[in-house]
Amino acid sequence: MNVRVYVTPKKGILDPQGATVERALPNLGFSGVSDVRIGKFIEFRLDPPPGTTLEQARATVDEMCRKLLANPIIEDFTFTVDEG
Amino acid sequence: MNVRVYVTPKKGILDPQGATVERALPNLGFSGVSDVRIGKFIEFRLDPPPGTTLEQARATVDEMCRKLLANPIIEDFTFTVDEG
Amino acid sequence: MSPASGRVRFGVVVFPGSNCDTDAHHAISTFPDATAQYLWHKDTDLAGVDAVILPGGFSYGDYLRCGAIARFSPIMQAVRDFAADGGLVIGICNGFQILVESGLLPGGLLRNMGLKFVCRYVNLRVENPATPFTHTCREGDLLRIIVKHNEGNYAVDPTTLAQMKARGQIVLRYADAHGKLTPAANPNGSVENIAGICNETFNVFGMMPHPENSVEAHMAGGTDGRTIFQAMIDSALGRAEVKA
Amino acid sequence: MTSDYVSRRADVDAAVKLGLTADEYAHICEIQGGEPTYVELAVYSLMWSEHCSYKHSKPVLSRFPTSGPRVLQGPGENAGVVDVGDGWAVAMKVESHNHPSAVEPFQGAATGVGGIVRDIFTMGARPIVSCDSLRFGELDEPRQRYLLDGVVGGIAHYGNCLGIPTVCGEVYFEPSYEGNCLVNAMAAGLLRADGIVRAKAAGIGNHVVLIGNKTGRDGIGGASVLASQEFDETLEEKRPSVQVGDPFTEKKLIEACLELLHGRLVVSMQDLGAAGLTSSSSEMASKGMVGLDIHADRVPLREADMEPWEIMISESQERMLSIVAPAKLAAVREVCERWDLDCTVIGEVTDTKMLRIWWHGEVVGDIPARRLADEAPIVRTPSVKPAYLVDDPVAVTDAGYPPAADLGAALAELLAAPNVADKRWAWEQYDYIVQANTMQIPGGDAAVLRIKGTPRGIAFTNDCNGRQCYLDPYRGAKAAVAEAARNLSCAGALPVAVTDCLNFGNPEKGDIFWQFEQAVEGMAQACEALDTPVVSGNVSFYNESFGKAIYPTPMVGMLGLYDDVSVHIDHSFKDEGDVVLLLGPDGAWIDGSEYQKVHYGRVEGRIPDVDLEAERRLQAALRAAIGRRLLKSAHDCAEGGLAVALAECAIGSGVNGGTRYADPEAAGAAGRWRGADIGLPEALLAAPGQPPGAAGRPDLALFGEAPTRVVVTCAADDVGTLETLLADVPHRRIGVVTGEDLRCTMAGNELFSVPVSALCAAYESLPDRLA
Ligand SMILES: Nc1ncnc2c1ncn2[C@@H]1O[C@H](COP(=O)(O)OP(=O)(O)O)[C@@H](O)[C@H]1O
Ligand SMILES: [Mg+2]
Repeated sequence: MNVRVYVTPKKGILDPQGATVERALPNLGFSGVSDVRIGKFIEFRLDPPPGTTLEQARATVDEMCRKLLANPIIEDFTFTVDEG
Repeated sequence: MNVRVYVTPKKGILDPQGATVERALPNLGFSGVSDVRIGKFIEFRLDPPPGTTLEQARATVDEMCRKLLANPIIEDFTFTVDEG
Repeated sequence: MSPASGRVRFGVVVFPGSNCDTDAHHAISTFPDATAQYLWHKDTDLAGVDAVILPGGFSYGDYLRCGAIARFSPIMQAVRDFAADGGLVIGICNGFQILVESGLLPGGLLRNMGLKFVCRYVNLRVENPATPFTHTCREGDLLRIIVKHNEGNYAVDPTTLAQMKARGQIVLRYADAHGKLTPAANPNGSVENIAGICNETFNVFGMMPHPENSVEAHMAGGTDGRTIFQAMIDSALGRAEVKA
Repeated sequence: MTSDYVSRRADVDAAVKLGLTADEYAHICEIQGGEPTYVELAVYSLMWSEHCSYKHSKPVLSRFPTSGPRVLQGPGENAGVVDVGDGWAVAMKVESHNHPSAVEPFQGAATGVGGIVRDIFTMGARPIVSCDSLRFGELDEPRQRYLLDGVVGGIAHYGNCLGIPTVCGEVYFEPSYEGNCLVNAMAAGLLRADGIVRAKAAGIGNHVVLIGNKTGRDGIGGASVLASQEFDETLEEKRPSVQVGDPFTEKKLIEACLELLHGRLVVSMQDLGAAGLTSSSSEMASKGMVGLDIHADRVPLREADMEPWEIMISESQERMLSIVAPAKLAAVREVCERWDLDCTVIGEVTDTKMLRIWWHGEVVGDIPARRLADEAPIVRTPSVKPAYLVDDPVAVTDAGYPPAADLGAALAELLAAPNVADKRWAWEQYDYIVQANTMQIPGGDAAVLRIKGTPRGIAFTNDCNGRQCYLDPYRGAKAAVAEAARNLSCAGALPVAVTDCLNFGNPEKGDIFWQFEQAVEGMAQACEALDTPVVSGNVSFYNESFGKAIYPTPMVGMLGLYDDVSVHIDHSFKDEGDVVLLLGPDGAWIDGSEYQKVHYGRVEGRIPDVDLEAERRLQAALRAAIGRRLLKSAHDCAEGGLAVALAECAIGSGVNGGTRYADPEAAGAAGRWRGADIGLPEALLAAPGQPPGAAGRPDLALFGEAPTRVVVTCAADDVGTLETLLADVPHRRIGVVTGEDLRCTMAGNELFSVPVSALCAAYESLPDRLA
């Protein structure tokens, strides 16, 4: 299965990188950009034990995100799991 | 318009972060994970001048990625632009 | 807690990528009433030490998030149990990051506001001298200690912050030479200039600056870091009555 | 049955595509007894490249003095080693990463640090210092700011993560580096004098073990013509020639390898640098006069479908090759496992003296190791004096150089010039304190570190003024060595050894080769006179863009020693009433100076020649005075001349533990700024040897440059004793430390008077230019 995880800074939590990029863009001639948030994009292959359902796989990924890939105190996450 | 940019390490290039996370996962009880690649996920609002077409907006975002958001020498990127 | 030997035994945890472990060890060796020993991250017990140091560095390369992988090390369960029993734990820099990732301290540490690693002497204003880590100081004392980090920008939700303040968990803040909490004195954009915090029971302490690099008069760092370790030693020896 | 790898042979066209000449190809055929296989050709092309073979520079480099009573290991190993007393030794080396940094500044610089650090711990030394010497084009170019930002960030990223303090360095901005920045990374490590490990394979039947990262297609861009042209059309077109650094793995490698070396679990060790497995294995075989069998198919890969030649030449980072006796293999594996590092047996030591490359049971390359590693054909370029120097330059005269009207403003202008301005912006991104040895942090003349458990200490500096080397490579290179030694002496350390990085243009051009020869001659003479043998170094040629070469830049890294490190001093003014003295000859030149460049926008003339005997005497007296604790500060006069040196001493007084008081008001209130009242003698205007035009030019006395000059301060009570000690060194009392302004007069006329806080503001203005 192909998994893609999207981690973003939690709403209300400062995003120093996003803020800096937002400030830099007008100087490079790009206007009209706002609400820049910079997070992480994590891709991996998951080969669960045979017989694992998509639902079960999603539960595993959710746990991986909660435990390791994102820090729920400062980050939000979403993910997709594709069979293949 | 809502823009989402996905930046990933170029194929074939070393991704120390991904490799380290991949090594760590089995110790946390997650097995069957491979090919971990860690990149960036960037979201922002783009309010182009009135009359800008989606095509034009896409061209602008492409240029932003090339110039600032990604490092084309070691990273690939893709993006989506939604009206809204 | 009063160690039988009369000398406080510090355990310095070594994670892959720790690099201030030897500095912490060396710093402790300059105190006559303390000894230090290393604890390996794959160990499952603390070998009977009286206090634990989670040192600075780049555990697991700081990949993903600082401290995110280290917190799963086998030794961290022992550290959690030790802390739950009231044992003294100090996390310095990366150690602080590991403590917040572990949930032993509230909040999180974000990328520095300037997006650059910063290595600089700062002034730390002691906000709460009634902790096992600062009882050697008076409120408002300024400590001159070095920071060196890329992710020291402390963030926490407003509700928790208010509770922390009410309980006195904010222990150190970045200040200017006059003790004023100015934005210029804040090296990383940390909320309310926070540099060091305690847990609710005041036995777990995290700080971004490096007291272990300020323990010898003839070195570049001066000696202001000694007071933190001295406070821990006195507390562990039961010499100090510290209100928690 | 033979595979394509063996049956297909490489012709001269393939050789030329890989950068070899037809002559070299013929030579290869002769050695191989026929046409080489493609794997063999790939291996030769790299080992016989300039970078690996030193084919242009070797004969010239032999001019350097390389031995001395303290030298335990001279050039020829991964790093030079110097005895520092009490059974301790220091390994040191410098390496350039110019071209990778120009392509991808962050990763280029990061992997530069990674490479030089591997050279140090391969010797069995614990890396304790990292330094970086950088050159860029002018800062008003956005691309240059991007490069600077990336390079400094990359050095910080890698060095900080390793926990090695970056304690010194230099940054210069000159148009000549615009298309070709220079990134020279230097490192040093501490080891026991009897614990030096040499990269020599030994013990027939011993295992060849690869430790560390997996192998990918890193850095084989140049050789990929093999794939696209001849070998396998299906391979991917795009190959990442940029290497990404993994400092975390390198940190684990340091710990694991030192454990292996100190525990004598391995026979020897070698890092994989340029040309990867090829160079490390052939050099180890050649040094040990043995053969090595390498099974390329056993190398752990990051990408599954790699070809044997790709595996042999890949420059993937964070890998080490070691020779292990069978009986120790289990112990070696145990250490590597503890540090989570791959550890793979990929071959064995043989008695064939051949580097034999195996691929799934078949020999696909079989090359005499010594001829490959050490006997590349030498190339001799006839040297030709460059056109711009054909008419021997003469010292500039007054014409075209009207004196600056406002000398205070001119001083501020110089302090704000990027070459002079405070580089705190850069070094604050480096952890300069980790390992708890740093006694003098960046920002002064030299970095000073203690050696724990002993009273001893060491000092480091890097120096090279490329502009002066351009105007006269011989004098400029000589001056670079003299200045490096002077910087160490100013901190009270005895200069003892040099590592150098010789950055030049294309050596196939006669005028570039002339610059190279001249510079090496100048350095060699200075190293001889100052007793600082060259123990290691690096040559970086082909630093050109659009056919235009960089300024010749022979960067000098120097090591200094203290028997008692507690005597060390820094450059900042200390106490009200201290006496200021200028040591060294009168006279200063506008030729090649920062003043000439900044104020007049010109670079021309005849730079002064260092009097090495006078230099030696001055430095010895300086160290004697510091050793007797007579001096409170000492500072070398370099870019910007005497006035800038004085200003830096005053600005330094507002520093505490490396941080300038954030607001000058606070500093003033705390009484931290120390100004000075300086009265310059008119004799400085008409110094011997100076062009007549200098008479009546106080601006030249202030901003002109000359070697062998140092500003010192001492307590008023000690001046007499000091002057006795300085008997055979020219010296003058020129003022006292007082107030919070820097004031300068000549024969009763005020030349300038400026608050130190204002000088500091100018000096700290570099970040404004980077925004
Ligand atoms: N300019 C120089 N001065 C002194 N020694 C040098 C110089 N250039 C190269 N060397 C020596 O030649 C050897 C090969 O250098 P290099 O190819 O940079 O080594 P490595 O690939 O191990 O880093 C080293 O021992 C180095 O110290
Ligand atoms: Mg080497």
